[in-house]
Amino acid sequence: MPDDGEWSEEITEIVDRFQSCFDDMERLELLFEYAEKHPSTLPIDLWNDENMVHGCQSRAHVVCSLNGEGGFMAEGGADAQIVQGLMAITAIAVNGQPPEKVAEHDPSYIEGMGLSRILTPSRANGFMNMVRKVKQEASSLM
Amino acid sequence: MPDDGEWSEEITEIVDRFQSCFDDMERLELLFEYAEKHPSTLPIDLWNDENMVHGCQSRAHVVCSLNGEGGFMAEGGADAQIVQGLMAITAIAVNGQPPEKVAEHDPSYIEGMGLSRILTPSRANGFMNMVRKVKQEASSLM
Amino acid sequence: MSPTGPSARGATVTLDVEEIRSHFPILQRILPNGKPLVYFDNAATSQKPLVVIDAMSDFYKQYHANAHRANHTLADESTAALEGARDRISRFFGTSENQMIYTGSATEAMNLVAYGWARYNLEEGDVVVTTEMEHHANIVPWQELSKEKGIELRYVPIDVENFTLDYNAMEVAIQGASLVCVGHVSNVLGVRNEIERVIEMAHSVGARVALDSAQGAPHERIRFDELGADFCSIAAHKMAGPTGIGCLLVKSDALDEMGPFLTGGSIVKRVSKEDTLFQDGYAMFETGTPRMAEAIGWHAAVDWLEENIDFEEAHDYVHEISSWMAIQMRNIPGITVFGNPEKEEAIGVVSFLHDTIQAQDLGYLLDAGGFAVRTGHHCAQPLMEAMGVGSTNRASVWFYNTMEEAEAFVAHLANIVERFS
Amino acid sequence: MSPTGPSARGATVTLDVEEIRSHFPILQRILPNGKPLVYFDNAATSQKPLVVIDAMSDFYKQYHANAHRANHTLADESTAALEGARDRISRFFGTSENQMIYTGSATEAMNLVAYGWARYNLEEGDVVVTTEMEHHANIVPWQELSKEKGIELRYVPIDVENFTLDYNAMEVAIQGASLVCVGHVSNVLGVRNEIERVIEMAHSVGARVALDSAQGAPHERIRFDELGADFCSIAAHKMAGPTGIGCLLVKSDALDEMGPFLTGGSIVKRVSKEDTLFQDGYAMFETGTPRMAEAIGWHAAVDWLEENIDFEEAHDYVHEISSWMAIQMRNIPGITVFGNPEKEEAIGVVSFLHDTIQAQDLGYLLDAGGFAVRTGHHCAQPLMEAMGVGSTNRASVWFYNTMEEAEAFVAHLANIVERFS
Ligand SMILES: Cc1ncc(COP(=O)(O)O)c(C=O)c1O
Ligand SMILES: Cc1ncc(COP(=O)(O)O)c(C=O)c1O
Repeated sequence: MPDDGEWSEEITEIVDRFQSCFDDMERLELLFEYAEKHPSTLPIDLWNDENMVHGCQSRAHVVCSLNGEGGFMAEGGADAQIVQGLMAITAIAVNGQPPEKVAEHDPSYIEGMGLSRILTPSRANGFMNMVRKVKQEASSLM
Repeated sequence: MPDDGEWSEEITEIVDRFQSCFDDMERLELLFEYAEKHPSTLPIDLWNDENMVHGCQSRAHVVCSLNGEGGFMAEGGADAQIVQGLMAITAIAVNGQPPEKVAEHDPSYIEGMGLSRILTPSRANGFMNMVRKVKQEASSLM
Repeated sequence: MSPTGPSARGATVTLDVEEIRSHFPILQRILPNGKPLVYFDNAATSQKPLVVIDAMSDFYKQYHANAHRANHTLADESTAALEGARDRISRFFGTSENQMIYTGSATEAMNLVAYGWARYNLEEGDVVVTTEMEHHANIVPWQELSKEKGIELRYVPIDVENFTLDYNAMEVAIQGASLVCVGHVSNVLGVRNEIERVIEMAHSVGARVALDSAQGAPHERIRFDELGADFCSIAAHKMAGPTGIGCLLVKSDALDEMGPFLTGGSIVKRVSKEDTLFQDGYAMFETGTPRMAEAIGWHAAVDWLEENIDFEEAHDYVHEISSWMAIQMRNIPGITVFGNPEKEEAIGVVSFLHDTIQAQDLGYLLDAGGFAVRTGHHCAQPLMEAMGVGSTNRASVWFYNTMEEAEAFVAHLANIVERFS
Repeated sequence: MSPTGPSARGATVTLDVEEIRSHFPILQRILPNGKPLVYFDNAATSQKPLVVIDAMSDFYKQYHANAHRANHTLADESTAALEGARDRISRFFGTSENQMIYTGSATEAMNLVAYGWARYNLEEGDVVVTTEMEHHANIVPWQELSKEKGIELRYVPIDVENFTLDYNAMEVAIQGASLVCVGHVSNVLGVRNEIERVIEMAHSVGARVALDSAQGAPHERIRFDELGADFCSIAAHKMAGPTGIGCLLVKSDALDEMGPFLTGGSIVKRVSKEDTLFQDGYAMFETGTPRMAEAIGWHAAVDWLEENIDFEEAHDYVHEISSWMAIQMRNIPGITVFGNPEKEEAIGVVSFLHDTIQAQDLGYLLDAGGFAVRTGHHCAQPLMEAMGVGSTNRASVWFYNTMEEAEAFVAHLANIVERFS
């Protein structure tokens, strides 16, 4: 079970919205909605090999940095809306946090959202690799 | 079922002896006996490639000819006693017969003797290949 | 149960699909999301009837031993099963057991042509012809050979208007060729190539022909001897058989030109420290412990197909479903169908894309409805390139699918397009 | 049932063999001649516990689909099973999944070393060392490479007095060698070679080491990373797993030196008409539809072994039976036992001959008693030649055999000798 004591209010709210979905189709619809509300902010020239998320069938890229206050910032771009939507939610979960915390990030909200059946590690959606990349970048920004 | 109407008296007698055996061990013992009673009559320099029975794990050779009266004669040599014994019995079955009949030879006595379970075609004992060779040679001597 | 299949819809084919489906345990599967499985990924791999699964279990439970050189009962039974399978399967493909070599897969069968025949018979400057429509299994081995041996590799282009091979270009490409490698049926487009014509063309210039029948064999009875191809690669798992086995059919005069490839035990007459005397014929190519359970399972599959499936009837049945799907799908806004599944000789495959819903997303959305389709480049990137796409979604039909499934699929796809584009 | 195994005879090992046997359906088999099966052909192939058979059936009945590039549930489950198996099996062999390549067999694993490593890294005049004790799978690929590439092939002789490798001769042979190929355990003699010493010797002259562990893996836990060998070939079917699968373990720096061998789909990043960009690491070597059922069955076998078998205990148990058999058999008039099954580190194999009863005859006579043993040259003709015989009879023991079976075997053999010599 996800330890939802760990989740920010914003994430809890997202999880709640997903939990009210009737089936996977609705959940995916909601995910598409997040993708649309949070389109890629990554300039197209940063969709390069260095920033690529591997093991993803579609193209996905992520760039991480620290903001003025030392808070972690991940910006992603994916051509699949499902990945883009997950990126948006992950960004909501980690952005602004200290990199130390991001390096330990546990995307347990995925289970809370009822998406873990869809996003198994062996599906080539790259979500797990994206989280891994975000955590690695956070470590190197510590 | 073997059509024992086809068998010579000699073969019928052999079949009867085998049928009185208690188990495979006794049947094999009897077969060894035939091998001992009918050792290879093939001179060792005829144990050559041309006369070889293929598909046999042990060495086996057979040479066929016609006797003075035009009767078929097979002489065999094998280093395995089981094969030698079978050769002896096959020789009893075919020798002296017209080659036309040998070319059609059906070794159904094997089943009558209770050996068909042991001498399946897929066992590399070469018995079936020996019979095939004998029949081919008979054809060419017709 | 209500009658299913096009027959219930006033169509011509009368396959007892309910009965056939009852042989395949997996078709009863309810997915974790609560949806019943609708399996439209048959071109990737087919499902197995219970008799196939049980034949393999039975082997392991009753008579498993290492085949060949058998003096003990179990080994004898295993050998008989392995060789019985070879006999049965080769006859199913219209040839004799002397012209069939067991391999691990269709891919390995094509590699056997490359390593076991081409490596021994082609040299620098010799020409191998393949096509833009091929699966990577019929491209990469030739590229590698070309690198190693300096052979010239030519690609016959496709006619992108009609989604067929460009036979005029082929006529030109095969001039001076030693080997022509062509797919029997395209796994992306379902196009059934005019292999008889290709064989004739190739033989008229003295070239040998290697057919990739991985997609042909599940839909059409292969009559290898009649067909006259020199090599033909087949995968069991795409035709109701198990994973881990396939075969190469080889015309005997081509077999005579082959040399050893994978080496070790079983394929030898005699090994000394200095040299090895190899077996002749197919026996030169099957080294190591045989794929026994796999051969036994494939045998059961072939028996089952022979007993239950009339291939021509099945072709018409499958075609009726897939062509109906293609027609319906072309009416869904934004959907493009590649190829011509409507054509009489097309084979059960509908490749498609939506113009705004990305292929991977579409795959997930279809899965959410219980529909298993493939998404990707289908190991045919040169074809993707020729068509100007990176990937497609692909629904592929086999005889155990039903028109109800097709209807549900089209309805779900229309619903996705409505909600997600 | 009465207690079985040496424990009942006051010996030290306490394996619950009755319990273990109950997992193997085939061990209940009554042969057509009415005799219960006594399976002493384990070095040829081992039997399978029910969990292995069921794991494969379950795959086909519940979640069979083509693995990788999965967007649908079934394909996802298949992929997870295939990769889960890779993870589990590689850990069982003391290494990580990055250092394991699935192959069709142990033989194919050794061919992968020859084609995928040696062909890319050795050239004319380079030296490969093998031994007279090897299985053909560890000889013929090197002979073929030697013909193709002009490498020099050296054989380390055996010490025919002691039935061991001649390590002094090996010391000499490996001078200047690039690759040393040696069997872990002899399938004919049951000799466990001093592989640690061979690895040290070979590495000290900068040679890589390829271990043939087909016979080692069933009897000894392989700790690949600790062992330090560069390559290690293994067959699933000899260690409770299914037919049609094996693996090559490869040290990562050796893996980096490898190039493509069997080619086609799955192993590529991108294929264009001009060229192919291959995947890295093990993924470069597994082309075509994976051996999924086979991997799943092997996974189940490895789980079963881990749960039920302490390998050291099993070794002692097997050794107790086979050494007892050897000692008894040496007392039967006319029987010669080859090798030293009595030695502490020997592994469950008793090769023997009778001086007047020909080997094939003896095989049939043993079968008539229900005893499955192997007869032949065991794919080790150079070893046969060194020992001056053409073939042997071979009884090979695994942990599910019992001392009662051994006793019955010896009694039957004595009876045969009495009646037939
Ligand atoms: C020592 C040894 N190496 C290699 C092999 C070949 O194994 P497989 O037949 O599974 O390829 C065997 C099997 O007989 C063997 O005993
Ligand atoms: C046309 C074609 N050729 C070859 C193959 C390779 O078959 P396998 O993966 O069984 O080796 C496939 C399978 O995807 C295919 O569709």
